[in-house]
Amino acid sequence: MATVETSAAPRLTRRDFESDQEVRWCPGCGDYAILAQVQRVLPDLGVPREKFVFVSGIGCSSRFPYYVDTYGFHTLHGRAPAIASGIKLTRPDLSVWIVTGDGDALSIGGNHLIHILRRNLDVNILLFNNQIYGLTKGQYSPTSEPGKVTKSTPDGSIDNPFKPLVLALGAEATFLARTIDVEARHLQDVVRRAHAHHGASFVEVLQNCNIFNDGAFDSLTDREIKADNQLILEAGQPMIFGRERSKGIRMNGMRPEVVNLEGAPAAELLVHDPSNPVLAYLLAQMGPPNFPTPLGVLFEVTRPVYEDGLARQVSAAQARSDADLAALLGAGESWTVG
Amino acid sequence: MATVETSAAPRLTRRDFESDQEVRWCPGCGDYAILAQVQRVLPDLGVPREKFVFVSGIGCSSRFPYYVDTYGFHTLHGRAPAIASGIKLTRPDLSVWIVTGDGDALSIGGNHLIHILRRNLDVNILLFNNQIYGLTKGQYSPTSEPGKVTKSTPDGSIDNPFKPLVLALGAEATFLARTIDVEARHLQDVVRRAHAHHGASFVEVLQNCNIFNDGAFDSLTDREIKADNQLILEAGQPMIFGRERSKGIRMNGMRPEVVNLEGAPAAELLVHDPSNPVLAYLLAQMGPPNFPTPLGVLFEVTRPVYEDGLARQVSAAQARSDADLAALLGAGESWTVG
Amino acid sequence: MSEGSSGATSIGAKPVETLDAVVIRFAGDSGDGMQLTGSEFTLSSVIAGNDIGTLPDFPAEIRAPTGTLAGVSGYQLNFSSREVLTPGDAPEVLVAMNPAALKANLEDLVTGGALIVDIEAFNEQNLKKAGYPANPLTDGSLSGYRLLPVDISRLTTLALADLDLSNKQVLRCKNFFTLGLVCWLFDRPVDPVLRHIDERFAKNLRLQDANRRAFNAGHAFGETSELFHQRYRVPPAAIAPGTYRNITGNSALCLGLVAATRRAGLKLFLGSYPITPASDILHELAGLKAFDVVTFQAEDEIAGIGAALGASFAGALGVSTTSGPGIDLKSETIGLAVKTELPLVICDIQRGGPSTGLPTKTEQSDLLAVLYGRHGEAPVVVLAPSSPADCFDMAVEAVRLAIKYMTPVFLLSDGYLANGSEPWRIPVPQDLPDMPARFRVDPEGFFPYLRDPQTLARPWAIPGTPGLEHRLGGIESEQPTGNISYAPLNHEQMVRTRARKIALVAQDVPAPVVHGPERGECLIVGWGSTFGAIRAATEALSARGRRVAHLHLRHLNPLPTGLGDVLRRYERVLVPEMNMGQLVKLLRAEFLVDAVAYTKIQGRPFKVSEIEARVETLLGGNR
Amino acid sequence: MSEGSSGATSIGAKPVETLDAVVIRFAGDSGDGMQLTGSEFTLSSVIAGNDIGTLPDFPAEIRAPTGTLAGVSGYQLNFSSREVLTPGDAPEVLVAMNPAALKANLEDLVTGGALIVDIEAFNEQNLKKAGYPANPLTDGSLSGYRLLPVDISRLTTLALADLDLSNKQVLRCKNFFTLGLVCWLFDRPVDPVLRHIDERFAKNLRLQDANRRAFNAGHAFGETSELFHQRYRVPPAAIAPGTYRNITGNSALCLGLVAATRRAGLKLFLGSYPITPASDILHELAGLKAFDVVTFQAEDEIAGIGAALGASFAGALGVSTTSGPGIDLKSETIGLAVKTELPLVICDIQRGGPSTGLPTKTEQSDLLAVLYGRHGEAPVVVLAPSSPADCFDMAVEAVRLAIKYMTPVFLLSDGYLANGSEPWRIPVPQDLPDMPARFRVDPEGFFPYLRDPQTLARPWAIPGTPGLEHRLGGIESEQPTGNISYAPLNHEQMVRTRARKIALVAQDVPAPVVHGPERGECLIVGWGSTFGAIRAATEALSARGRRVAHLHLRHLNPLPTGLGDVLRRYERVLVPEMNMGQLVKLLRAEFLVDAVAYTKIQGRPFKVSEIEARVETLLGGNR
Ligand SMILES: Cc1ncc(C[n+]2csc(CCOP(=O)(O)OP(=O)(O)O)c2C)c(N)n1
Ligand SMILES: Cc1ncc(C[n+]2csc(CCOP(=O)(O)OP(=O)(O)O)c2C)c(N)n1
Ligand code: SF4
Ligand code: SF4
Ligand SMILES: [Mg+2]
Ligand SMILES: [Mg+2]
Repeated sequence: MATVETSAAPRLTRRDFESDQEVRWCPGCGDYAILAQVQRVLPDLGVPREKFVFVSGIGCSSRFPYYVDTYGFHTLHGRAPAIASGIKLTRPDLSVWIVTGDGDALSIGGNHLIHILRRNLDVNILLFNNQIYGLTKGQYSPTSEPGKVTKSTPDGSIDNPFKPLVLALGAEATFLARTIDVEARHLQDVVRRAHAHHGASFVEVLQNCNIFNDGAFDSLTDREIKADNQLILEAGQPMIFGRERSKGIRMNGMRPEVVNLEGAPAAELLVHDPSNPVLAYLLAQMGPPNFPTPLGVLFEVTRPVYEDGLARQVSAAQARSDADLAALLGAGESWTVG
Repeated sequence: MATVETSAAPRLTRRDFESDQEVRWCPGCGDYAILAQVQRVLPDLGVPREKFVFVSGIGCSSRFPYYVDTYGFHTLHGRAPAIASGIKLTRPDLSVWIVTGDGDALSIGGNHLIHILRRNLDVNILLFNNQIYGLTKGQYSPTSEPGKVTKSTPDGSIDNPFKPLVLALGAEATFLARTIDVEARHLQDVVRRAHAHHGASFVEVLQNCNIFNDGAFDSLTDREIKADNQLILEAGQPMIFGRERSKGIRMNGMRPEVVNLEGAPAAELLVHDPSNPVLAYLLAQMGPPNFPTPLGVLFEVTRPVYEDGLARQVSAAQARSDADLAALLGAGESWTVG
Repeated sequence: MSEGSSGATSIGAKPVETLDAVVIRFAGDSGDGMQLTGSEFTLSSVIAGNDIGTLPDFPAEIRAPTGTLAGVSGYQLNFSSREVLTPGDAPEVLVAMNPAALKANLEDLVTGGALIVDIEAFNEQNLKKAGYPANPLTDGSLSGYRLLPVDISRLTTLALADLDLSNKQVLRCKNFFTLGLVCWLFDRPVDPVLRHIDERFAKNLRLQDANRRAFNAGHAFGETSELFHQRYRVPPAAIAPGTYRNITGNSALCLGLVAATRRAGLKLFLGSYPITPASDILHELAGLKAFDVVTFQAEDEIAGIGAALGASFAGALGVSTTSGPGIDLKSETIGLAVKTELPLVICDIQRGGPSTGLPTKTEQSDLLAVLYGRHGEAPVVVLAPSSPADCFDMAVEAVRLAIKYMTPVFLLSDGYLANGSEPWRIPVPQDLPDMPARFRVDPEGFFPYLRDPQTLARPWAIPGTPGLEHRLGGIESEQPTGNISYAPLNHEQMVRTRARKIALVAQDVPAPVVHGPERGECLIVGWGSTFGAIRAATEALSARGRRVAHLHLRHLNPLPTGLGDVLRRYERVLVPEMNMGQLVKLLRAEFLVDAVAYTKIQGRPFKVSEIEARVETLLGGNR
Repeated sequence: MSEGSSGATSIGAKPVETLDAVVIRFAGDSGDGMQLTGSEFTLSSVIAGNDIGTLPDFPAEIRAPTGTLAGVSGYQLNFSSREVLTPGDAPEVLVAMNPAALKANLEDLVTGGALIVDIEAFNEQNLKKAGYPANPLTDGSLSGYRLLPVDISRLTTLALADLDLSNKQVLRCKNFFTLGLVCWLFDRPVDPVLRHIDERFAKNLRLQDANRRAFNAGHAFGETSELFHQRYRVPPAAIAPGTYRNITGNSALCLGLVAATRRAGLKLFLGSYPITPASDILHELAGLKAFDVVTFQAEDEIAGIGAALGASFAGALGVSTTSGPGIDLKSETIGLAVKTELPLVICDIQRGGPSTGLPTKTEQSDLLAVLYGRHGEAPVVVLAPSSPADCFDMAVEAVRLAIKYMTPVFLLSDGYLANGSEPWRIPVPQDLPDMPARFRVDPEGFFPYLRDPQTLARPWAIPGTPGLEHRLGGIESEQPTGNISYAPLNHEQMVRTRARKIALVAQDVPAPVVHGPERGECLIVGWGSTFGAIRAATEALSARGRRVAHLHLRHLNPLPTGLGDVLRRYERVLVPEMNMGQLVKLLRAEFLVDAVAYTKIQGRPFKVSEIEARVETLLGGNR
């Protein structure tokens, strides 16, 4: 979402975005880190505090708005995109943020999510993906890995999971990014870039639920091994990763493969181009066990924004008509008695 | 969906699948042709008539089950995949078909659609895409082209549409195909192959609504020009099209382009490989104005089928337990009085 | 053409008989243009000064196969020199353009009624499609009616013979031939119709010419044909002075919403999903962007109302329109609106249920659903317009109450009101209620749930207002801070306060006014679209000496103060409803009055005669 | 420990006093293991032969910050030598593991009650978190209670000193120390508890040893400490012979569903979506695949019930479980089930509303929503169990009626029943009702809506049956062919038939049985989880000479035949409900009886004393 207004007011600080509500996530929950980074970024965006609106569904993640001292709406399970759409279409001047979980956004809320993406409203969607239902105490979610044993799947789940970024791309999203709760800088950067995008920004934040799904992202956060599992994307840069930056990604026909840089010329490597949808699909699909997990902005393109189109139609209509209520009421065939 | 049972009964004919209900679509509606082709294919599938179940939502297209003399369930707007899931999980022996429209499947029913696809139940989904709401008399749908003027969009629509096959791929579909109402043979062939696929088969049938969106697919059906606009896919074959079969598709970096065969060696052309997801994305995305519209099977891969996994878990549970009801009722700590 | 105070005079060549009122029905294949014929004739009736009531009846299929029963489309008009309350129980004139139209409508025609048919349409193929073993025009089966067989198709074709039109195009002009004939029959001015033809076909002069000719041919045919011996005239009604237009319930509802939000100074945001018979509201509002109206065709009903609620949160008046199953889907969000105490107007254009039911037919079976169809204690205001034009007033009232009390308000219309029409005295905007919306701006002493002592409404504090940053949500809130609270006594207080707030709306509800004697044998209590039939029946019964009164409720929650006292003043209370008895349950529970249900659930409105008969049975020898 | 028929005898070193009944509450931080302590002590009580009633109380947060009020978790147990009907109004013994637990629970403790606290937990940090300005253990503010401060943390640490455990691990054994102490105090056999510890920690012998030691230390502490002068004993109750287990409402409901479908010979298909407090049903059934149970965690509530309906169409018994907002979302599909007349069981574990409301608290506010919460006329059967164990019987009944009448059946439990537990006499499968499901197989004379004359049920004809191919759907159907029909009179017939079918279920509903005098001053009518409190109050009032009777409804739609006559035999009718008065509305509307509502809507059950007091007020000088 692009900046909607710059403020001449005194510079805001992180503290300005801390509400007076006691934060009630489990100690150790990844949500704390995300909250802290978002609170750090908000003051820098040049938006007056009262112009932010945080909208969420239901879930641990969806408690987020209570802790940010802006306008907020903790709505219904899965319905945040729908409610946020009404807010944004009524008030395009507001900076609208949707905070949601993997269950909230992808299970019950899947339809609203894909529709807000295809319509490309200028909102920022932060999906906290902990691959579990936290608030309802540990059932598997649409992003849980197959075979997952949870309260509702004592024999292991038999669902094939969604890949959130693949689904979002399928829904015609114009901005796709992924980051992790514990990577403070990276998270801040991604949030800033999501805000800067004019159109719907979809950000998957990998988040540890230390109570019901602890360690789900250890391979991406453990200092020892994370470099081998993270593929940090930078526009225009070849895709290189690994502790010694010794591995890269290249195409073999229409399929990607991991190569050892020693054996392959750097020129063969894929170069990140966030404007290429085919590449975006390839990256959104990519992940363990055979590939690293891409982090950063996978995709960003410009496409007409819904509320801009609406504004144009409203202006045109207003130019055509003087909106005379009496005339409207009396329109059509009429007759006079007496 | 694969054949679930072969029948020793007398060979069925098309007439066996015609119900006694008067068909009530508008004269000239593309739905008639689809019905006729499906009724032609059903007798050949080796499934006893009583084992077919057609499930639909609400819309003109969703009236389909009434006209097919098998079991049928005309359910609720958008909910056919959910109801079909219960049928298939209860009775994997049945051949379950979902008939739906672009509004039914992609607007109100989007969530159920993406979830049945990711779970990969062995069902066949036929989406009649007429790019309009027929039954409610002509509002734009999630597949209508931008700018479309309809009853509900007098100033033209400002939504960016879904591409049904792109969305389905985003939802992890294992079989994707596209065909057209008027191409009888092609339609039959696609329906047969959808049936043969073990897992969820997603078929987009381009369908003319001659009342509210007449001619939406003229470029693909008009004899004069259709060859220039259809890209007929065949596994293992290079992608060639055009009236003189003079044009082809090749990659330019990670982007496809149309080339004139005279200027480009055939070896450079993309060869269709239905097992390649990146290629599937590229094809699902492809279309006018710069590209032809791919027809046929875009993608087909094997992935565990939900109800197979369920059956395995049930067998394992039954092997572990003798399902003694008295023992279940008395399980846990108990004590005896008197 | 009953109760005619006849007296033949002569205009033109044939004599003219004067009648009090006529009920006419035009019926034909969906493609025959009967809706157009009907509405044109309606317009010529109001221009002639009659009071009117109309009832269109569409087939459920978009285009059922031509000639079939499923494809029959009808339009009924009651025009009168007295006050008209309904479209009429039964037509006295039936125009049937083909056998299917005859078959589907004949049973409604009064005995001895006039029956105009298109002879050519009664061919073998059409007779078969309609399921007639023999031709009813010739087999004597229509002897109970005044049969007027006209070669409509042939005459139309003849009239247009020299025009360069396809056969199909020619036959599409049949309806104007018919209109011409009927206009002649009822002695109508031809100019307004010709003017409309000119406007309608302004872009296609050939069709303009063709339809003009067809109309004139029909008119001339009446004058010259042996078949018609006389004409009829219905004199003007005594109608209150003013400028009128004919309006459907759906249109009136749209205009009411727009007028109210203009008065309130609010943006109108409609979040909706198409569904019959509510879709036309979406269509009409979509064309009013200049009036600060935004329409959003959402992915489903849940998103539609969700967006509307979001809009209300952001400072617009959120509205959602729907029907049938759409109501079920909106209930969760309405619960959130109740909890967060945001204004919201939900319009339910009721249709036949349950489930998909009878989508194009009318019913009143959602009353209990809108009152109670949400988990938990989630009270809302419920209003019901009683006629197409009243949809305007009640829409204004819905917006006014939603803003004043910060609450969701349900507007319960139905298929009959939505598509039916009546003359509407065009209001002057300045005469509408004064209802400016007030947003909180002062941060001093602000709490999200600090209530207005008069209305118990909480402040409307919208995003963008510095210093009022706050969070709303569906979890129970502490009074007045709005913080999440699971405290038992706070919950009890909040639940009771929300209930009291809705009960307080009664201070804005007019005292119940009965039509008829202050006390008596029977009070007929109705709500919604049954108004006309009940009122007409009440008058008929009173005319026969019954001490019967009519009370029509436009506010269903809260009910008007003093209602119980009114009910208790009558020996019997009868509640006619197009459902299985829903309002009657409320009245019995609330007032312990032995009110009796009279239910009809056939997808069509009560007839006046049915209500009269029911009251007579109820009162029995009570005379 | 009131009404104790005391008489101290001596076992071991300290004297033992005999009591009739004790209400004890364990309260601590969520991490303190109070639910385990409570349920272990419950088990030892039933083994000792007491009758019991329990009430757990969880915090809404998963893991609220330790030491805060939000994180307090409680478990109340009423154990008695008489019949127990409720978990007790107010604890006579409170175990408070930290200041927050004390603060959150003290107001409930009876004056003079015993208060066991962990001294170490009352440190500065915890006091601050709980919002205590001074230490209540020392500031004299607890003088109204029998304060028993124990160094629980220190003593546990000492007992485990030589084990190789982290500090955190050691402190997690505090609850077993407490349990040991309480077991000593109430003279409980230690062996069963030790056995449980062994089982529970079988995989971690170090923790097994630690918890054993902590338990024994607590027990020994009671025996040796100066603080405790005597022990108490509650003698065994006179309980009907049989084998019992302690069961929660949710578990009983699961077993009822499984037992019923086994009896019927049907697959049980649960389509559900997690939601508190219904989720545990999904969890428990997910483990019963061997019993032909399939559970499907759907993408949402709509898909959950949709899949269940599909399963019923395909020949299984479809069940859907939910709570709160989930109810709203299921309404459209229930309408389709009503229209297609397929069996379906919907379990609503009611919680505090509206909207997200109080997700972990109990309420009875969905009765009108399940009765009326669908557009159109869509009647269903509604049942409500009256105690945790009764959830078994009513689940069986729900399945039986759903199959017999081919109808959706609602089962209305609530959070209190769901998590509360009571001893349950384990039934023998053969004693369960005989209820084989019958599928139609004969094509001869088959019509989808041909009805059984006794029940009006239509045939269950499932896919795969040759010759019965047919289509069902939500549009109105012709009787009996099932073809789409928009005919007015057919619709009326179908609507009335569906209503009559549900009314006919009354033939399966037992006649209303009152507990108490056949006629009298007051009849208290209840439904659902208020059973225990109302029954206990009735007995107390009767004991005081009031001519008061209790009638508890387990069938809410249809109501039992003859109910009106019963109601009219009492001077007053009082209807206590945990809502704003829902059943009372039905009774008043149906029977025109001036029944009076007594409503409490605090997310927690009625106290016996509250109902007693309300009746006394109602009857006033009426004595
Ligand atoms: C309509 C509805 N259905 C179900 C629930 C129960 N519920 C609350 S949160 C949740 C899932 C939360 O999962 P996720 O979105 O992943 O959030 P997390 O708690 O993991 O952050 C569910 C099922 C609800 N509140 N409302
Ligand atoms: C819950 C609900 N909402 C809305 C409707 C109204 N409705 C019926 S069909 C339809 C759209 C049909 O469009 P599509 O699925 O494209 O089918 P088509 O008629 O074009 O074949 C709508 C909005 C409904 N029946 N139920
Ligand atoms: S349950 Fe998991 S996601 Fe929820 S607050 Fe606790 S750690 Fe975080
Ligand atoms: S409205 Fe369109 S889709 Fe529907 S039946 Fe008619 S032509 Fe077909
Ligand atoms: Mg989650
Ligand atoms: Mg369509």
